[in-house]
Amino acid sequence: MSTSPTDTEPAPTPPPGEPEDPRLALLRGMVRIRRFEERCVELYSAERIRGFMHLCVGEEAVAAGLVGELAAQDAVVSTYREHGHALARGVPMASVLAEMFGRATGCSRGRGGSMHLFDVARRFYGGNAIVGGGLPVAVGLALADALRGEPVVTACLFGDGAVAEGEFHESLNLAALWRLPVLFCCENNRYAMGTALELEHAQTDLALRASSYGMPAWPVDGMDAEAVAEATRRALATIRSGRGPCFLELRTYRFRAHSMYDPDRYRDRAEVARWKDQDPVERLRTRMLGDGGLDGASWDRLVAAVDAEIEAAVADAEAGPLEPVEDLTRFVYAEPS
Amino acid sequence: MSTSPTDTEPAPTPPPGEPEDPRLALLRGMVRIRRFEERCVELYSAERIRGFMHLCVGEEAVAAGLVGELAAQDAVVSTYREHGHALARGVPMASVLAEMFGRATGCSRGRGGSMHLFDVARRFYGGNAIVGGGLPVAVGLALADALRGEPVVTACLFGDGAVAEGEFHESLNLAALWRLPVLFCCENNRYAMGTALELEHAQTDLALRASSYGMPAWPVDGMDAEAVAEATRRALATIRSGRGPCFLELRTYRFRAHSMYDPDRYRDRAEVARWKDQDPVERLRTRMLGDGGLDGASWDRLVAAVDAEIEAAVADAEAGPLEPVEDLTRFVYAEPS
Amino acid sequence: MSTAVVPERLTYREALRESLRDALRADERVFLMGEDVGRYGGCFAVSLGLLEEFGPERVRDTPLSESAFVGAGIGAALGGMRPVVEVMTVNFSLLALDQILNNAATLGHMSGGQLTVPLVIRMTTGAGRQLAAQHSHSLEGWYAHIPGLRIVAPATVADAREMLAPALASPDPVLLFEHAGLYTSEGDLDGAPVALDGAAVRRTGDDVTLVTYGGMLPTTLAAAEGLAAEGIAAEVVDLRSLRPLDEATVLASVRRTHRLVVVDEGWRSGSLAAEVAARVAEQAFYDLDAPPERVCSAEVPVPYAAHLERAARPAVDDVVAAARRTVG
Amino acid sequence: MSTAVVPERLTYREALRESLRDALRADERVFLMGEDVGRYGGCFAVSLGLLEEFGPERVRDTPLSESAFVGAGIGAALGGMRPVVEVMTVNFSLLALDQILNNAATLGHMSGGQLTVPLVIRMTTGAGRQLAAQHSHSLEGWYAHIPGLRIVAPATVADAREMLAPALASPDPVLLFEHAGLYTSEGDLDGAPVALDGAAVRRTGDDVTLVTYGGMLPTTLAAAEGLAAEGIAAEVVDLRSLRPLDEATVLASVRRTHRLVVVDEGWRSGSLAAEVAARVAEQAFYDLDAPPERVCSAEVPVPYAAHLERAARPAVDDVVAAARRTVG
Ligand SMILES: Cc1ncc(C[n+]2csc(CCOP(=O)(O)OP(=O)(O)O)c2C)c(N)n1
Ligand SMILES: Cc1ncc(C[n+]2csc(CCOP(=O)(O)OP(=O)(O)O)c2C)c(N)n1
Ligand SMILES: [Mg+2]
Ligand SMILES: [Mg+2]
Repeated sequence: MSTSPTDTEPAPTPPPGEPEDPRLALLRGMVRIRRFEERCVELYSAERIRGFMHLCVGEEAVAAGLVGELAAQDAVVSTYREHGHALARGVPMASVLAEMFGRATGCSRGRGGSMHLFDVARRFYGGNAIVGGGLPVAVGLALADALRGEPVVTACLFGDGAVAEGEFHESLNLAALWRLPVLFCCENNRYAMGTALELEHAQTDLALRASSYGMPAWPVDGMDAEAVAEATRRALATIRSGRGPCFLELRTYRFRAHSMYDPDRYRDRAEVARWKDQDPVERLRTRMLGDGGLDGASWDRLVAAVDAEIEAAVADAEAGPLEPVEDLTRFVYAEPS
Repeated sequence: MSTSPTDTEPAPTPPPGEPEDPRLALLRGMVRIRRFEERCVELYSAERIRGFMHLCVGEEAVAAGLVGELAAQDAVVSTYREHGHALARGVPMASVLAEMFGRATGCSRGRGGSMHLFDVARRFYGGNAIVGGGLPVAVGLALADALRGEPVVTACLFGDGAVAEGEFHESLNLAALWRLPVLFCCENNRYAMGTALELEHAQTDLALRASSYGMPAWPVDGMDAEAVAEATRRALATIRSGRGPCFLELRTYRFRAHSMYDPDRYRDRAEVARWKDQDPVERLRTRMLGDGGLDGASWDRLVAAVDAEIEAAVADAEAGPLEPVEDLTRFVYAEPS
Repeated sequence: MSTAVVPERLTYREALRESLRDALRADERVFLMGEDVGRYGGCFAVSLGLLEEFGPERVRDTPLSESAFVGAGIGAALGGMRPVVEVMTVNFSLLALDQILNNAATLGHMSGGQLTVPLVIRMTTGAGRQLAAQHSHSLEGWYAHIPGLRIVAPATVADAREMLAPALASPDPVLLFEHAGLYTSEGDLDGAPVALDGAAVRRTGDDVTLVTYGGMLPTTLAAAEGLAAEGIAAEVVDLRSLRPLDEATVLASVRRTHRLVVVDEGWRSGSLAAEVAARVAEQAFYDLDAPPERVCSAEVPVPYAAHLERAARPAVDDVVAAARRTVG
Repeated sequence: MSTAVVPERLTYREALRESLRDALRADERVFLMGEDVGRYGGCFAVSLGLLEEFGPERVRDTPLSESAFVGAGIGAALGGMRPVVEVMTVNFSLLALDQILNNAATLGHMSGGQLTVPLVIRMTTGAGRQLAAQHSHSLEGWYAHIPGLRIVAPATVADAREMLAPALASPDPVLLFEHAGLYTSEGDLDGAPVALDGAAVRRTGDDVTLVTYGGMLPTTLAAAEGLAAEGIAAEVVDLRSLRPLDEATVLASVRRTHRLVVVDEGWRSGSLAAEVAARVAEQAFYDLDAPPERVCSAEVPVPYAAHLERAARPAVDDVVAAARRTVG
């Protein structure tokens, strides 16, 4: 077996003694996700990954900026578009890939696939493919923490489409009513599959909508990783102070189709191009190159290190065994411990 | 069989040629409901009515003021606390009572009981005992009318408790998004069974909440029948002009317990007493007595006429036959016509 | 978990309440949550007094949001608590079915065994009180279709008293169905613990096996009494657990009596009774001396009028007639 | 409703699309509503092109609000329209179950026959494409438990082409289940109309009756082929309608073959297969020469990995083995 990917050095580090520019972690986090997602496209074409796969290319600033700000004891609840969230949370890349290959070494032992990544040790609670289905669960995780008096936050990620579901409404009301430590993170990428924001919502200002539940809610430039991280810190501080939930509307865009099945007929090419001008990786990279936070050589090293991590993860995942068929019904009920 | 109650003269009429004070219809409407509900208590104690029964004593201004303003072609969707709405809509009192007696002559042929009054000829679509369950149906009725281009409104009545349900959220968004002719009527009586408003909602200003869907929404003194009627006229005009749905928060109170099973342990006696000072029947009666719109004799006549109608309805309902047991499964599927 | 060792006489409602009280006392992680469980005392008064004893953090009134508070129960269970969620009646639980099926029943397997959902959901089920269709359905047998769930239905006061403890001890989500018609029934306790998945033989007999559960146990026992008067000795098996099914007990009985009648308040088509009949037909085919019989509710939304509601539900006479047919 | 009289070759997907096109052309009251039915063309491309032909009023994209848009379909049906509501997959329909059971299935009876709900709800069902648990369940048999609904499952291209018309003509709510694995299957049309509640004998044989429906028809036919090679003549009954069940056709076949195997992609316990087996055991008990057999999905949330998913679903070999046991 190859070296475990968590042991590989993922990116350039500053010379000893010099503090690393904090933006480098953001950039590295985004590049990891971007390169990973692009590799997944190849692996999907090669039929190593099957089923529904939803990529977050274009939305990396949210994963890196938001999830990266959470503390280890915080919890995360996500959706089927969660590769980036899982990686940012520290779920080992090889176990994510092995899951998508359907291997026993996958983070869900091959039972979940791309849409159902779980890692309980990192408090990463999925991976939910029912739009809106994670919100009540996040409220409950936060309730458990609150009942135990633990100063922990549950971050719940979902899309603009989920805002129309009844579970959104019930969950926001419950969390606000009980002042629970939930960070509601709406990745507003302006589309729910092929349905544009204006066709989903009578009120398209989603932060405004959320504020009607009586919780702090504001929009964030979701294409700017630094802005996302800054907003997340502010929201986390508010929540940890005991004042109840917050809502962030992260305005972003997916550069690719909804899933690998989607011919993407419903979007205007010019619109996609305009958003690509806001590419979060490029934006941060250009900014850092401009102000000396990054130079060409360290960029190259960063990308090379990421690529090495990815190839190691692919090899690792490939090497993983399949779950024995006899174990098909294991874990339907908990096993006596 | 006794005379059909729809044929009996329900209340005093002005001398020929003199236009009736419009407030008299409101007062009469409320008295009909009040006296009917009080008679139902007796009939329930006598075990003529069974199951769950929810009375609207205290909330008559909403039924009379709001439902009374609707046109014949408008539709009504209500809840399990719908006796008043049904009566105000013109569902014959005898058929309502017969329903509660479980007779074949009941408006739902004895299958529905107190919580499930239906009268399709009057576009009265129940009678729904799932809190929030009527809202999507109302949206659909309005959609049908809108698709046909008919200038018709669907009034959907529900409680403050229903506002917490996911179906509320989904329905308001859908109606607002599609600009459908729905009048959402929230009877905010400050309690969902034993749960006070502050324990149901993070944001207790329900009109404010509704306005976040992008529809006109405002609170109304639900203990003042004239104010209710006035607000309803305004809302109906807005909706009929094609501008989409409106939301009225009718602030009211139930003087009795939630249902006949409820020992009413959760309310402060002083609070109940304060609200009883706002009795909508007394308020309008006193106002009219004060300004000459009513005198003692016509009040007595009004009450006597209502009581006569009620007793005729009781007799009529009593005389109704039971549905044959062989017909148990009739109407599970539509009968060939 | 029961603290009582001497027999006690309680109602089914009181037994449920005492089991909740025990659980709340014994384990800080346990809390009760649902509509009107606190200030109102529970829509069927099961939790009356518990708010006063345990406070609003642990006896938690919720808004009308079935999906969110059931889902919150799932999340709290994932987070290490032991929630008891009350859904007033099974009819309203349809609003929470996504959470129950797609999350509670599924997360354990789908996460490769990383997650467990030690959640108990209590619901009232059944007809008989003229509450009409939207308050009277019997869907517990329908829920038993779902892998990942455990479904139990206490039919006796003793089971009502003892089933919550093993349900809370189970790492799996358990749906506990209380029949509305049983709340006022009285019975004795002996404090003996109850397993979560074993059927109970409530009456022995050699001529025919009557399989039932929950609210239909009294009807079935009354039928057995009536049959005894005719000289037919009926064995009555109370399933107690609808998922998993204790088929061993059912099959052992049928192999002795050679006849089966299943009594189930659910609608006939696709009922739990169908599952029991199918399993017996598959596994004890050559032991059967007569076709299996099912006595179920009429396939109709339960009507309000007393005579129609009565006609819709399985009656003692229906059970007697079915049993007679099997021995006839 | 079909306008074609000469045979045509189409895919299942195209057949469904043509049936929608016909319906939209024939009756102004018909409209299609659901998530992404318009601009996206339907998540399984069934409605591709219909928005362009009929416009956004009649091919209506909805927000993600399953309960509201299914309920709106009910309301629109009450209001005189003939809505076709698409729920992307049966898994998501759980969010709309309250509307489906407590309203669509119940209003007719509960209103004493005043209301009818002429609504068609289309949903995709079934596994086989590695979409994992929350996208792969087969719950159509479970829905068949509910009185007041009609449940149909076209298994052939011809049925996919012809079933919508009678479903829309029915005054009752109809749930139409499309199996995800069938969309690309091809077949011939003859334009013959289809009744809403009659089973079809897809292959005749005297040795054993294989009863199935929907996505399991190809598997079952393949098994029958395999059995024929062994000299076992299997009759294949495609139920087509899961509620009501055409038990006459099933019973007639079993009375001739004396053996029954039911093939059903649903989970075994409480499956539609249980209902079929129970009815046969009840009504054709003395005609059966062997215990009835069921071939169902393993009782597990459908897993993602190909080999596990395959193992979870009924395979040709499973059906062959079961049939062999009945004749063995
Ligand atoms: C309850 C439910 N309905 C429908 C779907 C099918 N579906 C999957 S993703 C999706 C769009 C969701 O959009 P959004 O919430 O904005 O998230 P995004 O995909 O844009 O990240 C839909 C309709 C689903 N998975 N769950
Ligand atoms: C979905 C659902 N959940 C719970 C109930 C039980 N229940 C009946 S009425 C009621 C309170 C509803 O309060 P509100 O909407 O304010 O109406 P009100 O009774 O005050 O008129 C509850 C909890 C129900 N009928 N339906
Ligand atoms: Mg989106
Ligand atoms: Mg209220």
